[in-house]
Amino acid sequence: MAKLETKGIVKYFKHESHNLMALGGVDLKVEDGDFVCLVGPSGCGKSTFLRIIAGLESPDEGQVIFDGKPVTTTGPERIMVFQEGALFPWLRVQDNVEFGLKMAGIPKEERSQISKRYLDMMQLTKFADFFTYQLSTGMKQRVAIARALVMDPDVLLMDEPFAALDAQTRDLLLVEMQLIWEKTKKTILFVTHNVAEAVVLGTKVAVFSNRPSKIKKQISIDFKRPRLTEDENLLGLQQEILSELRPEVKKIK
Amino acid sequence: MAKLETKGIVKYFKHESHNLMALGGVDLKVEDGDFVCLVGPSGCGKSTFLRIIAGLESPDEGQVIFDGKPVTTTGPERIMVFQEGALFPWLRVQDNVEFGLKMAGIPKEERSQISKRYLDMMQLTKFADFFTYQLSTGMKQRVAIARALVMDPDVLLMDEPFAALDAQTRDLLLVEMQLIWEKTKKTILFVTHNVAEAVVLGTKVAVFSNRPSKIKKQISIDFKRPRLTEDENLLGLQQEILSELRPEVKKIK
Amino acid sequence: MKKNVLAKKIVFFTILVLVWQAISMSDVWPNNIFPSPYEVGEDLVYMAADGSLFFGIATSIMRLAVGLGIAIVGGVVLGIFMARVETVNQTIGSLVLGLQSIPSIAWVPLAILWFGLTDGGIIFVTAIGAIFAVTINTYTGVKNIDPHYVEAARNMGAKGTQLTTNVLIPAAFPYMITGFKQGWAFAWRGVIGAELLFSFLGLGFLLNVGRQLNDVSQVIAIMLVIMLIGMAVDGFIFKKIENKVMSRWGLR
Amino acid sequence: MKKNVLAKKIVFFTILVLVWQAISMSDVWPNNIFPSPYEVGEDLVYMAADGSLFFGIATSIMRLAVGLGIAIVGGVVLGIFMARVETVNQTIGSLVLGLQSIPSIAWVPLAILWFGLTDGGIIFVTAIGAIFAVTINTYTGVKNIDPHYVEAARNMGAKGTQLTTNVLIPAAFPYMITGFKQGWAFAWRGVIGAELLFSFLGLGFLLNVGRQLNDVSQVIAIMLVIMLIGMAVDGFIFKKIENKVMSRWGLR
Amino acid sequence: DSSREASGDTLRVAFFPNIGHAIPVVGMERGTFESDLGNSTNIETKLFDSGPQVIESLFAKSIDIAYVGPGPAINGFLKSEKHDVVILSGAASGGASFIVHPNSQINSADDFAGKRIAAPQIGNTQDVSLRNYLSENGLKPYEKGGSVVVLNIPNPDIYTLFTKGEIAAAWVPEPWATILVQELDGKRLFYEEELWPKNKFASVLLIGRQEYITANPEVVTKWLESHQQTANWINDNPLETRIIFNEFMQNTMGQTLSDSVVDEALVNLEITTDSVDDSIYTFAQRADSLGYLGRDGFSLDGIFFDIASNESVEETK
Ligand SMILES: Nc1ncnc2c1ncn2[C@@H]1O[C@H](COP(=O)(O)OP(=O)(O)OP(=O)(O)O)[C@@H](O)[C@H]1O
Ligand SMILES: Nc1ncnc2c1ncn2[C@@H]1O[C@H](COP(=O)(O)OP(=O)(O)OP(=O)(O)O)[C@@H](O)[C@H]1O
Ligand SMILES: [Mg+2]
Ligand SMILES: [Mg+2]
Repeated sequence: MAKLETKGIVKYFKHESHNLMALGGVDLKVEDGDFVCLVGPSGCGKSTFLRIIAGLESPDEGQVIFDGKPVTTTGPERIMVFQEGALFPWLRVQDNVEFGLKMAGIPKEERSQISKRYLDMMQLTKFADFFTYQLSTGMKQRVAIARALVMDPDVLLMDEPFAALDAQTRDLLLVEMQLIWEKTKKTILFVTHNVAEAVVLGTKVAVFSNRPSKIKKQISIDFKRPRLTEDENLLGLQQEILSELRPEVKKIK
Repeated sequence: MAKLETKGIVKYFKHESHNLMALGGVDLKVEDGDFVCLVGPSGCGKSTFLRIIAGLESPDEGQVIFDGKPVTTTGPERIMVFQEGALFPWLRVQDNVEFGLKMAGIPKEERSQISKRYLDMMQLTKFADFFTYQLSTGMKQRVAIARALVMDPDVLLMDEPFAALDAQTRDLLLVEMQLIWEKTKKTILFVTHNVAEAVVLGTKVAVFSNRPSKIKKQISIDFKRPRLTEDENLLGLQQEILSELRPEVKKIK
Repeated sequence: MKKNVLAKKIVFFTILVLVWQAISMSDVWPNNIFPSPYEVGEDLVYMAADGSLFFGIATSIMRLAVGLGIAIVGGVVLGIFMARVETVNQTIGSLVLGLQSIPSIAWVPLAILWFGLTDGGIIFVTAIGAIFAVTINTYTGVKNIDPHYVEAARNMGAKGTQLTTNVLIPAAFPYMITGFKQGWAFAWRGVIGAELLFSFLGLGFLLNVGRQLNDVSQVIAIMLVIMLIGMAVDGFIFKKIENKVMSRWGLR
Repeated sequence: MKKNVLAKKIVFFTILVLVWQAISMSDVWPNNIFPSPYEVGEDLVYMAADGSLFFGIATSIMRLAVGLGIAIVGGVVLGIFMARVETVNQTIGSLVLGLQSIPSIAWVPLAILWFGLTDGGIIFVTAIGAIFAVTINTYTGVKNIDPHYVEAARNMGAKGTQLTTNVLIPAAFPYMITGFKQGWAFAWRGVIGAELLFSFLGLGFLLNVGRQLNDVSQVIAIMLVIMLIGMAVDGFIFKKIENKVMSRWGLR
Repeated sequence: DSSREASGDTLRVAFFPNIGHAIPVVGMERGTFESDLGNSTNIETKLFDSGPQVIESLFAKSIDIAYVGPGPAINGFLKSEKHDVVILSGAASGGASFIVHPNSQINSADDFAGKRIAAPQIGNTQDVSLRNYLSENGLKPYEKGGSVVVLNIPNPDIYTLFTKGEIAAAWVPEPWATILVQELDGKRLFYEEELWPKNKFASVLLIGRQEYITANPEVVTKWLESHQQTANWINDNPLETRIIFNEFMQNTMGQTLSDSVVDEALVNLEITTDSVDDSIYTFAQRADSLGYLGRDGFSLDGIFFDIASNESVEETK
């Protein structure tokens, strides 16, 4: 049984004059421990798809099935990491990381034990008392990931988490991300518009077609880790994915 | 006689505890029709130097000599193009371009004749009625240049005008800039931190040392135009300039 | 406005009036303390019919307009001076902050003293209640002008008055609008308060007459009128200007 | 404050007082309508000595604190409701905009009728003058919360009251501060105005006593006190909170 | 807390710090009321400066009995649905004058045209008298298309404007009339009582809430007795009255009036418990013809309350 499955997800958006069909029946199966990267032309509905899985939006047709049961609301087993991080500026780093635990009513001491572990993992221990405006963009992103991991979700949903980073910081986090995944064996869905990023991270890459979007192609990647963006072995895969993407991007214009 | 000459320009800035000597005696001779690119480590005082020439700031020591006479205030013969463009959002494109003419009391009809010419030159005629928020960054930069050219200055002072542009737009404007210079034969001082840009544009490149800054080296460039950033002939010059710059940048750290 | 929003509003206000009528008909409070909407409506019609209502509205609005006009002109000039001349800011500036926190109604005794029982006195109270809000916002606006605007303008030959009218004022305008809006809120409070105490024509005077004759329904009727005018000014004049300025400046 | 700024201020205010003294000594106006600063100072000393000044200040500030407290709590709750429940906004929202434009002084007759001559009545006038400014700013603040904050919080299991106290209120806080500040300005005006009309203890009452007895120097003395308190609240309380919040949010 | 409901052990009394209210001022200062009412009743006094506000407070049950002019008394009676507010006794009569500015060149009603003439707030005794006087002399106020500008402004502001010469004349009660004469060289054109039958009209009345009165007749009876006694004492001791009054002013307002003002004002007033009922009916008619009493006509039936029989006096004119 797949860990997570979507069946025929359809989503419309109302615009002034007409309804826009963003997702046109998306079917995806994700096995436990998969690291699935989703790529596709801009505006095809990748974020929407992730939000539907998280339960933040509801599909017009189709189902999200988690561990064999359909889900319709948010749940602690499916946690999202937003592109902008969406950290709370009124909380210190540690309180940001503990936010979900606090909501769950876990007592203060236990919370700080748990958060300590993840702050360590993310090399943020020194910055536990900082406010978010005192952090660099890369550090913010690490806090956002720690905040999600603390919830110990089965599935981590990541929406272009590295898009705002400079190349150096991104390369660093790409390596860290692989280590985290190997350590925690989480199931991860990772949206990116950067094909190089996708082939470095994913065990699978799913390519979205243009609107109304479906999954056009899935490619498995088996290379040894940690992979680096410079890896020449990955170039062929990148080319393959790009050649799938190109006609979709052109359709937009 | 040089068109523009600076003699021993010194500039201090007050900081909390001490005075910072930004410019440590800058001597520069610019002939009529020169296109001088100024490069140097960040914070060495390039902007300050340009502002002193424009008359927006006054030097603590030294003189700016224009056409043989020392100048101390702003004047219509030395017009500055700011990095951010500094267009007025409350005016339409055409009114922005005509601003200086209006300040000079030139009647409306004459103004619009003059501005028409430069809007044409900058391919902005269609956008004359737009407000600045409706323009792309590249278009804004073109408006800023048109606004300066309208004043028909002898010297054009440009402070990293292309820094905020994406690579494509920049390449386009680099070509246009060379055409404008050839057409108008203006004397131009052009600050940039991008060495490739400097060698494409300049008839001369002046390299600033670190603070307290002086001009460390001047290099003349004679290649045929229009030059492009891809030009392999220019690579050697770039290397030469970079090797002058590198020790200066290191001093900062 | 969409149809169903309008419907909701109509239903809401209808219910409100009905509840009001029901409460006044039940004997929780006697009528002299809590009049019914019917009585209030009657008073409105009566005052409209004999023209006193419209005369009152016109008088108050005229005073408001003059007072606010003075406050805007004065506030803008003062604010620009404060922002551009450091000494003015350090001296008059601290006085402005203090004067700003005197409720305009407190000026009434002095206004009567200095201006007598004239429109001038009421206008003075109105203007002084509003001017400092305009001043402070103009000051903030001018202080926050991107210095490149000013430098670019100076470089292109603008100076003195030219610089002020062509650059400083338009560049600070989004802030100034906020100041005008705050100023209007204070001015409207000021004009009603002053009329109430001066007792010299206008809506505040009508309110006072209602009060002097212990006629609660007239008091409430005038309050409704004050409220409607306030909503109209906020909704039509300021919302429009604000939207226009904001979109022009690319702020939304 | 740098020494020379302080010096400028001292010189400025000294000149101001001297000019005032000179005008009052010249015979432009008789002394009973234009008192000298000396007389005003004498009145202040006298009122301070017999304790009536401090009692007045304490009374006014107590009423202000209670009224503003009510306005803040009520305004925040109402504002959040308006922002989160569209129907509430479409109905009560338009009423709030209207009520906001009624000067608080207009509520005085109703306040006396409904609450009698009590602190309750004055507090009512104070609170109702301030509550809608708090409401409107809270509403704007909650409306402008980055939706990602709310989604992230919901995703991590926050809902209902938890969501409100842990996310909505802190996220909207920078706007709410503005609301509190505006609310304070209206509340301060409200409390003085109400006391002046109620004539029931407090600084507004002292102002009215001065007025009833044609004692202009007492009127001016009380105005100075009102101004100083206003400056203190603005400068110490709100400036501090604002700076802290702004820097925490990385807004400056 | 002053808003609590009426009860026999507290009596809440309202009056003005004004010479026309000499009975409550002197009675309280001398302790007459306290000793007459005994230990079982606690007296709370409240100072006001405007009649309508007294009525509002009566409506709100914040006070029980009050000294006010006939204007607010009639308004209170008529505006309350069940006639909650009734007249218990008189407290003063006379004591208003028409004062003209020294530079105004007014010698009679013939000179009023184009002048600004002030009276205190709308609907109060002097305002009604002034407007009535104008119409008897064939004059109309400015807002009704006439030539005389009538300004309704509080007494202290009248003083200010008189100082500045911005009003030509004012119809004001004591002590303001005397102050204008003594301090600002105003000219007393006539005393208001000259215009009334028998030279008498009620200027201050003792009124009360019917609910309180019927619930606590003994308290009110004792008050009325004490009220009468104090009136007699004042008439016997004008000099002490002035001293007591100024002490009271010093203690409550921090200022006193000059002795000569108080003395002259006391002479111009009559402190009496006679409520001069005729003048109240006349006054109501005048107020009604000015449109002050509502649009539905009026009746004063039951406005006078007789404490002996504990009911309103049915009296028709
Ligand atoms: N709340 C909404 N209301 C209306 N249209 C929406 C809404 N959210 C998304 N859309 C539309 O749905 C389409 C898909 O949006 P979505 O953000 O999911 O795309 P995406 O693949 O994540 O794009 P990008 O790569 O640019 O992030 C877009 O055309 C967008 O305009
Ligand atoms: N108004 C000022 N007050 C204080 N210091 C200033 C001021 N303007 C510039 N400086 C300082 O003077 C030095 C030179 O500044 P300037 O902006 O001229 O450098 P620059 O060469 O243009 O740098 P960049 O390449 O980063 O634009 C810097 O160290 C800067 O911090
Ligand atoms: Mg997206
Ligand atoms: Mg620079």
